[in-house]
Amino acid sequence: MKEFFAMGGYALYVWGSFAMTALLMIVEPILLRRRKQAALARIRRIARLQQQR
Amino acid sequence: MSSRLVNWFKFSSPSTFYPLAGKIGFWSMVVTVVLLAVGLYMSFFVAPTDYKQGEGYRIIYVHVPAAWMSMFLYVLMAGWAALGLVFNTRLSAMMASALAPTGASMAFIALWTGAFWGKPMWGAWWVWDARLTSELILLFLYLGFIALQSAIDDPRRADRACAVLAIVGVVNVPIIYYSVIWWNTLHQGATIQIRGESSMDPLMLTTLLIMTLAFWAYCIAVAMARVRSIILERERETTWVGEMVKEGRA
Amino acid sequence: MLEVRNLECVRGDRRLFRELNFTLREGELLHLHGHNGSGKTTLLRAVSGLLLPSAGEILWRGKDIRELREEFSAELIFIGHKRAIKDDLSAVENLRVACTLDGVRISEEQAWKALERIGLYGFEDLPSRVLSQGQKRRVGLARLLLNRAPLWVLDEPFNALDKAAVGLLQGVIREHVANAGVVLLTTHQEVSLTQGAVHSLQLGSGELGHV
Amino acid sequence: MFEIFRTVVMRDLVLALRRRADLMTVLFFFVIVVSLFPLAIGPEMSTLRMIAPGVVWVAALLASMLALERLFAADYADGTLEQMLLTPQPLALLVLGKIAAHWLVTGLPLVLISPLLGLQYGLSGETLLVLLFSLLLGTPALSLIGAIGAALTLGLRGGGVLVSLLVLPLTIPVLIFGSGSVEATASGMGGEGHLYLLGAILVMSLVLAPLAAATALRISNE
Repeated sequence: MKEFFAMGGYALYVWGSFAMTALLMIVEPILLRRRKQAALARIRRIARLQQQR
Repeated sequence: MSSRLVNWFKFSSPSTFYPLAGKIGFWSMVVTVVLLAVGLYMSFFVAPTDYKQGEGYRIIYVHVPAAWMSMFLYVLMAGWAALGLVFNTRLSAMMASALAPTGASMAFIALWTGAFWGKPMWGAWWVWDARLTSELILLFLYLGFIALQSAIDDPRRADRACAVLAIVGVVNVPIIYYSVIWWNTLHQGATIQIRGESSMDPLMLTTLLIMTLAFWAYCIAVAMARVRSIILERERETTWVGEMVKEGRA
Repeated sequence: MLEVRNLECVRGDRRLFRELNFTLREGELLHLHGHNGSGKTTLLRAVSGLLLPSAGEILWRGKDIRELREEFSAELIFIGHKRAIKDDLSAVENLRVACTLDGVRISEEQAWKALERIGLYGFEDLPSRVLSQGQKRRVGLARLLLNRAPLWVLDEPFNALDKAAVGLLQGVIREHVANAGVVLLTTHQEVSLTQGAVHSLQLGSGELGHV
Repeated sequence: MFEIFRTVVMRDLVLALRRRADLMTVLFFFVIVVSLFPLAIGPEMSTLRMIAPGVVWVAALLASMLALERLFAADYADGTLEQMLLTPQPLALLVLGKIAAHWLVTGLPLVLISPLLGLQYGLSGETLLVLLFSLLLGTPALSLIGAIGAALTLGLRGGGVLVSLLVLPLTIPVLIFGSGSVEATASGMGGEGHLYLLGAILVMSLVLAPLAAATALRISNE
């Protein structure tokens, strides 16, 4: 198992590349989810405002 | 672009497209997860070791798909932008601005993995190789698009201004690419061949294709999610959005 | 003959007006009313082709102005809020450049005569930056005397003008409408005509609905 | 048609010449930037001669980016640009006229002074000539491509920096072939190939850039 992670001596480079890709592919959806929640919150606030008027 | 598709998008309004984007987004995310799992497994366990570059070559399974996607997304973005400009449809313009950040992240991944690949192979983190340099310039074009998009407050003007920029950009991409290659061959003699795709082992090639399809599905999923957020932001005052949120269908 | 069919304009994400219809024939003037922010200027800019409406059509002599493009511009004069003159050029130079671009060939003394008629005698060849706001406005309006375009779209034309200039401009507008001109304007002043009909349109009376 | 073009060019030239001081700023910027490098890198003629084409070209690029601000901003502010949009003339022709005047005022001076700066870097004879000629072909292309960026960012806050961010990536081929031609001549390989390609880019920009800039102007003036 250990030599698998060694990647024939290129561990830093292979895992560095895959890690950055993984990082971006996780962070982007999370940011999108947060952006959607913010949009929904704003819409609900508008709805509440319109009810009061 | 078959005329049916063009008409379809021309007439479909954000409200009819919103739920559809949700479905496409969901299923493409499922496809992404499946393909990524298979692709990663193949990248590490199935694809043979490269006789010259040893295990280090496996970086291509992320580098090449990201580079292809960054180029493809830019052309797609310019296509949507042109469509939005010609037909004056808001939805196409929203699609264009939904693709930009993902394209930029793909370009960044391509550059990052390119650098991580260059270090062991050529001994330097950054090599002025023609392809990497063009990728860097493509990232600049993406950043220019995003900067212009955020600099203009009025959404309509932002969409149409960015459309012009994207079209001018896509006309320039091939010119930039070939001028960089000309510049590169002039100063360095023959460029160092990163890899010859065609002469690759069929197993490597299939792994690469699976990873590319996984990246492709990922980009669709993310783009759909972002276009839904953009629709929510742009149409927040409309009645259909209000009802949808009230009924929890958003 | 200007025709507007169910026009809709959106500014930012506020819809200013919807389903707007009116027709203006030769020898008619449309006086646009509405409080600030009701979309008066937006309507004028849409009619003159500066702004793309989000829905509806604008027809000039039966054809959509977006198809006519340059032909429509040749028959239109738009006077907006800004003075549209260069401070470093003299009144005569400004007028000559404007007329040449409008495709109207005028001689030097025709320009001087127009400037004199609009009340700028003696100021014709001074750099415009030394002129007062009212005088700068008159340089912009001098084009109306020289250009034969039938359609005039004027956005608050009487702003910064003194009583004499207002009277003069009223006369010029009356004269234009009298010989089969079409005028669309917004102003807080009263507009009276000797010949032809004055229509008025109240904007912003409808619901100030959002998109 | 040509009379309209001439009117726009003459108008802008007269306007520019009445504010002579403004012209000098772009020229001085170019000269100062080029003169900075020897101070930073050291006076050895051999290194200076090697970096000369790149330095002069990058300085010319930055100077023309700097100058783009004045292309439409003044007319946009006082409403004359709006009137240009409403003239019965094709807008692309008027834009071409404005770009031509802008180049004559800001681009041409750079071209004329570049041999002088070349001497400062120890360039000689034919290389100086190619430097001048490459700038003669390159700076109009920079103005043309830059005009699109200027039109897109009209009236935006922070427009100056934004223009450069949008336009610089698009001007990279001009930079590559421009400085490349001088370098090739200096190293004896002959820069004709570069100059032909630079000319091709110029012709393409001459045809396409005014159209794109005109579209961008209509969008910015809504």
